[in-house]
Amino acid sequence: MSEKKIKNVFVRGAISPAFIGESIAKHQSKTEIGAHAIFAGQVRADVIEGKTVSAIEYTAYEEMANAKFHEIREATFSSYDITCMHIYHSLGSVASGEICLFVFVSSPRRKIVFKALEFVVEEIKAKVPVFGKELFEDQSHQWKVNS
Amino acid sequence: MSEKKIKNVFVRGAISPAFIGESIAKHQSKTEIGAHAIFAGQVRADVIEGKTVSAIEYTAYEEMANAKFHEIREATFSSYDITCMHIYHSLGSVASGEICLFVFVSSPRRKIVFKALEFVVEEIKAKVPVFGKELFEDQSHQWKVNS
Amino acid sequence: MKLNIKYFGLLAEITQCSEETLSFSKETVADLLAELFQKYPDLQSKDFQVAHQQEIVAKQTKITHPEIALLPPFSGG
Amino acid sequence: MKLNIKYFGLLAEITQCSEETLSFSKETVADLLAELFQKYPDLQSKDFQVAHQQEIVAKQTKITHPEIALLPPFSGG
Repeated sequence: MSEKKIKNVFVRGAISPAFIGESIAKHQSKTEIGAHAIFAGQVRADVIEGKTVSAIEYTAYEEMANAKFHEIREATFSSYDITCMHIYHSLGSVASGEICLFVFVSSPRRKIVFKALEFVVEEIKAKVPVFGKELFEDQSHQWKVNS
Repeated sequence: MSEKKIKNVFVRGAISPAFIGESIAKHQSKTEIGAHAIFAGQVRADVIEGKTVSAIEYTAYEEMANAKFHEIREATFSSYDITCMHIYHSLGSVASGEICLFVFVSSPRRKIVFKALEFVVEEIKAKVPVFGKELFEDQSHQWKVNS
Repeated sequence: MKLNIKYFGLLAEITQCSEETLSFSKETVADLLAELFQKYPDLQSKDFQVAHQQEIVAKQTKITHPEIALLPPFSGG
Repeated sequence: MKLNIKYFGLLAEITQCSEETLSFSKETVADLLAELFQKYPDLQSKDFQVAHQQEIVAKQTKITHPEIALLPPFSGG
């Protein structure tokens, strides 16, 4: 693991679309950037055995998760020529239709951002200990498993 | 070409980050969506023979360009299981640091959105008759060629 | 046949117009280009494609529609 | 050795606690799991990984650090 300071990727509750807009706006002074790619994960109102998911409640092994986010960040910078990258993940309850994951990569050149974005998201899904509890409208729940 | 109405993809001047945020917000009622992927093309302040690009002025063969955007849209919907897709491209002057292209695809599942996003952007670069004139700070210019 | 010819980008700088109407009595895109190269010699050295009725066509294509455009390399996005 | 064991998601529902301290006198992760399956028989049928000092480890790993976590399948994003 690198010596650099490990950031806290987690935010309480949903990530607002306005926050995503503001994050893009902050990059307008970085005029070496030619391409931004963004992934936003949104909570689906899946219907499971007749019951609809109304929210997902996220918990995480936070220290390990932030260390893993940091490793993913380092690996992405060393594999792809990107200018900057940001990751935010929700903790706590996120209603269906709301955003729970926001990944943002920027580079001078476009071809890189598609690859880097997919790499980051797949690495998060595979390596970061975050757990989603799908809450149904009748107050019952089940534990989500990524596909 | 399909019978569906051909939309106008072009907007005057830069695309604002706030508009991108608002576009995301409009999708929060579509609770079958699980993944959004966004591409934003930003004008780079490239330095060419000692002169810095201050803006790009975009012109287009608009009727043909909108027909091509429409064909790309139809091809994307028939190749990828996406819920919705939006494309906006600037015409006229866009300063360095500002956004000139905004592509937005959404799907129930994440793996599709990465592929669909890259497909749309590469198709636009290859097939849509849009022309960028790079304006330098000394009022001279050169015609941009995509790499 | 009357053709409406559009020029874009660098090409419009050479022709000094973005659009013109021309009488055309021959057959193919190549025939038209020969005429345009006479009128605008500087076009000859430039890289461009020809659109006929909003589709990119080959030089041997017969012109059947009045809408022709000369398109320099695309640089959208 | 005193171990601090954390449980997440479905596993914390089974153990009815998110964290506990346990005295451990054996060697490997497998040894620890044998003890935990005695204490919480329902854990045995569940799919999970073990993290030792915040890294996923194999069952034969020797425990050298007190920070252990039982992690059900990840479902971030």
